[in-house]
Amino acid sequence: MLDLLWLVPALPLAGALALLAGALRFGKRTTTAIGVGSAGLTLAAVAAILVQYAGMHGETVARHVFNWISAGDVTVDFALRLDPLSAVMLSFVTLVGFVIHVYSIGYMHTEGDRAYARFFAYLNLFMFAMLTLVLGANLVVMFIGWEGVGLCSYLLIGFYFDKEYCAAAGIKAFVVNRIGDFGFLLAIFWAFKVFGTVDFAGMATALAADPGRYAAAVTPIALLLFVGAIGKSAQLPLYVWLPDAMAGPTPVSALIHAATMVTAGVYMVVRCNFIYRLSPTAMLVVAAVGGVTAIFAATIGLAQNDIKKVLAYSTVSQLGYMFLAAGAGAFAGGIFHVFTHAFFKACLFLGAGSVIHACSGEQDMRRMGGLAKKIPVTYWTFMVATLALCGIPPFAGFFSKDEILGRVFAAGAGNLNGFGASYLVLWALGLAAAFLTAFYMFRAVYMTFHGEFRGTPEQWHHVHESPGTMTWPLKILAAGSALVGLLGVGTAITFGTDLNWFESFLHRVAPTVEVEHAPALATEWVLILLSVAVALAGILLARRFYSGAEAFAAPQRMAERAPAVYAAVANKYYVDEAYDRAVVRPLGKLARFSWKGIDTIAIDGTLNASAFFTEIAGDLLRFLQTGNVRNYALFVLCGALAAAAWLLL
Amino acid sequence: MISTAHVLVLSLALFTLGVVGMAVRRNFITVLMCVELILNAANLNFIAFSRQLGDLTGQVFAVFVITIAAAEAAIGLGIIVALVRLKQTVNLDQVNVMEG
Amino acid sequence: MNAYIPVLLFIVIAIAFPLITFVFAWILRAGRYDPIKLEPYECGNPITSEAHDYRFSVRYYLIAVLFVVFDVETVFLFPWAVMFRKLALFGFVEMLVFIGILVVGYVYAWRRGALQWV
Amino acid sequence: MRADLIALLPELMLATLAMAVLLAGLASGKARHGLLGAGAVLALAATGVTLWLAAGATDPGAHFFSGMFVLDHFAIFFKALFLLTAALVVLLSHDYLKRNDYRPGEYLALVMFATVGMMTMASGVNLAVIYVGLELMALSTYILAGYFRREVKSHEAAAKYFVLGAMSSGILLYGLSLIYGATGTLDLATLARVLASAKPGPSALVGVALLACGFLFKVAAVPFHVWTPDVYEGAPTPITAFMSVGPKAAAFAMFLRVFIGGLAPLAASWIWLVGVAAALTMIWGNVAALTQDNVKRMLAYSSIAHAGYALVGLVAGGPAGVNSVLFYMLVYTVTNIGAFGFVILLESRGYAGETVADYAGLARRHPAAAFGMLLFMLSLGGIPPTAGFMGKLYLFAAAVNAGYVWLVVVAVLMSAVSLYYYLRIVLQMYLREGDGAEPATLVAAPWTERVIWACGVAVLVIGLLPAPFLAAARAMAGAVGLL
Repeated sequence: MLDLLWLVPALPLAGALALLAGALRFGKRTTTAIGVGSAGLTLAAVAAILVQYAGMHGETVARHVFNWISAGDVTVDFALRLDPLSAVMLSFVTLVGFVIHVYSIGYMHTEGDRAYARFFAYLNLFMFAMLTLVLGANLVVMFIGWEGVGLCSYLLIGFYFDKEYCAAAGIKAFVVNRIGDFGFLLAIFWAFKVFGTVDFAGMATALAADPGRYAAAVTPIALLLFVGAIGKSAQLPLYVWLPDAMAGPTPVSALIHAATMVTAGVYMVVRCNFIYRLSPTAMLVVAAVGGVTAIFAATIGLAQNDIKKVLAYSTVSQLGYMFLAAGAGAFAGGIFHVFTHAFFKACLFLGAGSVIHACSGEQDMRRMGGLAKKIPVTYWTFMVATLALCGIPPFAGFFSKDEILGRVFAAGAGNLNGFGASYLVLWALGLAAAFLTAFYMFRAVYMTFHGEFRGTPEQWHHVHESPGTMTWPLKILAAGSALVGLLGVGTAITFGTDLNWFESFLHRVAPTVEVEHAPALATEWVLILLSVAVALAGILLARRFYSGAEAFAAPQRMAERAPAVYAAVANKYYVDEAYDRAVVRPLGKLARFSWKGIDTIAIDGTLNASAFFTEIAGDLLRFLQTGNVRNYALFVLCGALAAAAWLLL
Repeated sequence: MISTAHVLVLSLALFTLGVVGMAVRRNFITVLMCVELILNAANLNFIAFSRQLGDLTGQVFAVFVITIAAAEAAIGLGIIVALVRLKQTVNLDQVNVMEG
Repeated sequence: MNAYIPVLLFIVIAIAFPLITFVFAWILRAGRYDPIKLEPYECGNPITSEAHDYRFSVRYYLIAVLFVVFDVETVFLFPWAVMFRKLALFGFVEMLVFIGILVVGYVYAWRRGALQWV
Repeated sequence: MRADLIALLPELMLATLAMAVLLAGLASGKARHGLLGAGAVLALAATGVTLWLAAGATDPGAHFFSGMFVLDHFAIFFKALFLLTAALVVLLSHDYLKRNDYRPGEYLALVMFATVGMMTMASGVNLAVIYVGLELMALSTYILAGYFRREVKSHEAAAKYFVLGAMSSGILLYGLSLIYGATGTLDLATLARVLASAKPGPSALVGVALLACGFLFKVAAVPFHVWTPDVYEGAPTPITAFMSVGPKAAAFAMFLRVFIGGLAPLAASWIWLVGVAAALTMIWGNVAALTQDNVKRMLAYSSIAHAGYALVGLVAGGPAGVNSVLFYMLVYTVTNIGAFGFVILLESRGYAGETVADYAGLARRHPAAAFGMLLFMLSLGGIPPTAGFMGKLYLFAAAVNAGYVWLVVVAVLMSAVSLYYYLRIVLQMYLREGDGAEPATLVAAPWTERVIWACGVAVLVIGLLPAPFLAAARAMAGAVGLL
């Protein structure tokens, strides 16, 4: 079965090609059969492979598919590599991928046949690219997948191309990603120059054999790779494309912009951990970018009213956590968060999709509310996923997030690479981000599902639970969000007995960087309780602000009925106002500042400015192209003189 | 006695005339003549050098260049004729539909 | 030095011949003038335009093109003729091929009507 | 003598058949498009077979015509490439000539003559031979550029191309004469020996500089690229496709042969010249392409940029560098011909009236062709899994190994920039609706479509399975004697 590893990327590719070969002329049934069918087959194949692999004690299986480039001194094989790391990625990419394929049947059924087929063709193509990325045994194969997912995300973001901003968002995503890819590509060349190979195993052995020899090259390569990761995983300062990417259909946001593609950067860093662990600087940079992004994006999340935007910024923030973990040497921990995050964030997006579906396309939470009664399944699944994201035990997010914070604290206390203080600061940031996360997530829950509905009556009339093809995926993912955390229960929680299957499984390929003296068990318990407490605090604060219909609708009624009572209510109302003034607005202001100020002006500004200047340069060159032969001749003449002068002097 | 140097100076002068002429003259036919100037400057070099080196290659090549120059002139004239038929002008400055 | 005497003679003759002709004409001609006689074309063709107006019909250029192309080929024929015996059969065949190519070009020009004065 | 003729047989054959096509066209007039086209393709195919036989019958190391002419693997690779290019262009032209109602005879014959010239350039190891081949190619192309007599733009293209081309070839020739004077030879091998033995004087250096200018002009490198946009825009589109690949590849063949081969001893002095030219070319070409709205013009600038990439391989030098250039030429040929093929399909609104806006919503109306164009754009942008990515990867790897990291940085950055304008077309096709007025539809041109399909498949196959092609390129230039 392992010899059939190539089937894993091949199956979705076949699906995509079939749909394209049908020139998108298939009816919905055929499309569904091909698109979802290929995804299902992939899942089956992966399941079979993983079952067999489970008995192999995490040894690395490399399957050389075909000799790809072999000329001169460049030799690259199209080789696939199955090891614990890729196995983990494989498992959830295919599972979540399949589930979302199913979900899309219901979500996209309103589209025309063409669009429907196009959608599934792109989705399959994406699966192919993502699996290639995950299974690639060398940097070049990985880069193929890397670019592939980028392309698919570009095509899917711009899926509703009749909307101007969708197309714009697509372009933005692609261009911003190219900036990252530029770094990645340079890193590949550099690595090739230094190691003579881009094969992961080859580079690892070379480094293990003689670390000193490559000391000079390690840091630049690691940093260039990280530039690529920043672009793909939407970290500061290149995160701008991800929120815009929400213009795409919701299943796409769930699959590509939450569960799988955006985690590719983390995966790549962990995959290359043998390089990173040799470069303290790079490690610190990774951790710092991750930590700062985590808190930064969380603050932005506070000011969002579009339900998908909230989730988008929370994704950016969570990705920050993952990098923070990797930077602190907890590679397995980072991947664990990738793993759990895939489930609950996919679940949240699909839930949001279901909500939008129910509210007939409404995405603004200010015109929602009280939906819990009408769409219970969506509500409960959304709630489970939210709790997981907030890190409330025993849901999945708790274990992974706690693992990360614990490791970062340990790195600080144990003075990892002599950067102890910095890691402690980052830990504090992470903790603060956890608080904000809990706050804005429950703000979303209350605004969406609790209180009174604030939309139009006919909207309210139309609100309905989604079809089975949409609710079942929600249930599956919710179950995942609740349970998968148990795979990686931290040792502290079990009072020292090592039940952390996840980390021990990954230990062969991504061993955690241990610090000399890990913190005591008591300390770790304090940390755990602290993080839970912080999360609960956030939830309570949100409840205080946003729950209860009075907060919004009461005043008018009271005013009409009895002016006497009005004062009291008004006071209550003022209290609310006070809270609002005291806490929410400043936070909101901060968020809005960091959002408007930094994002829009600084980053978009630089992007637009660069585009602007290239345009100017282009016009300048156009100006030189006068269309007059004599000027051209003069050009040639001057060129010739310059050349002659150059060679003489 | 004429030395190679003399010829070189002459050919350089011709070459310069030709190249500069191509860059400054408007009349297509004049430009065509400038092309001939350049090619023949090169020919002068070849012949002078082959005499200096006592090696016939240069002269043989010069013969080839003459033929090529003829063909080039023919095509140039052909283009001019077509141009005149279409635009009634041989002024290169009026050949500027495309630019930018 | 003597080698150049024939050349000198040749030059002298070449210069003398036209001079002598002119002198004879000057002696023999009748000196009667009238407007018609002073026209460029004594045969009576009316003058259409100023001689300074140097624009030719495009047709001249067509002819010039053909002339240039075919004329310059002699540059190959000449050395071949000089070395005819030395180059022997191979040279001969090669020249035939060369001429053949020219003939193709000629046939083409002819059939496409480049030769008739329209 | 006999061996000489065998080595030259492909050229002789193609030239003869070209004349035959010329006369046949004369006899049959405008009517017989299909017949003449088929004849031309068959002639090219027959020449290909002859090339194969001749290659088998001769020793790749041998020199012919008293050391002026070789038939080594390098030459064979390029000749095969030229024949392929010519065949594809003939197929592209078929429907186009018919639609615009121009005589096929001279057209096809000229394409074949140009091919003969390119083949000679690839085989010549003597500057005189190379120059003659170059002129044969150039003169044929001048005429082809102006072939559409009723189009002002076509005339203008011819005029500009002629003036500047003649100028550059004159400069090149003057450089040749100086080199001949300084070294007393036009034979590349002897040249290399002489230059290696004695330090060259200033006249030789000036000669090399002028030679480089001529060559850079032919590959359309900055600052000698000025002719490219106007000529590419004005020429009939199939000819633009031809010029953008055939003569360019031929120019690179002679560039490699002369500079890596004959002028190797002077590498120290010319390598920087070419390197800087390459950098300027990549920057200028890509930046200028950003603001173009006419697709032909945009592709013209893009072809300038690609010449820059290929020059990077030339600068890298060595077997790896030469291999990468050969491979890149192959990749670039199939990609660009495909792209221009699509432009031809779209040319339904009068001559060369194709702006980016015309591409709006084509993906809806012509999904298959649009998908092909998507492939070509990605390949030009160098995005996997297309051939273009492989070509670039291989070029840049060679350059990095040779230690020209700065060039590679420029190249990678610029290919990132290039995506702006390649994606503009993809955006138009996939993410925009055609303006209701009169949505541009593709004209029915079966042969053009077949060519596009072939190129699209090639782009994908080379991108996914480059190994055999790289192996070919490697075997071809593996023993880079070049002399």
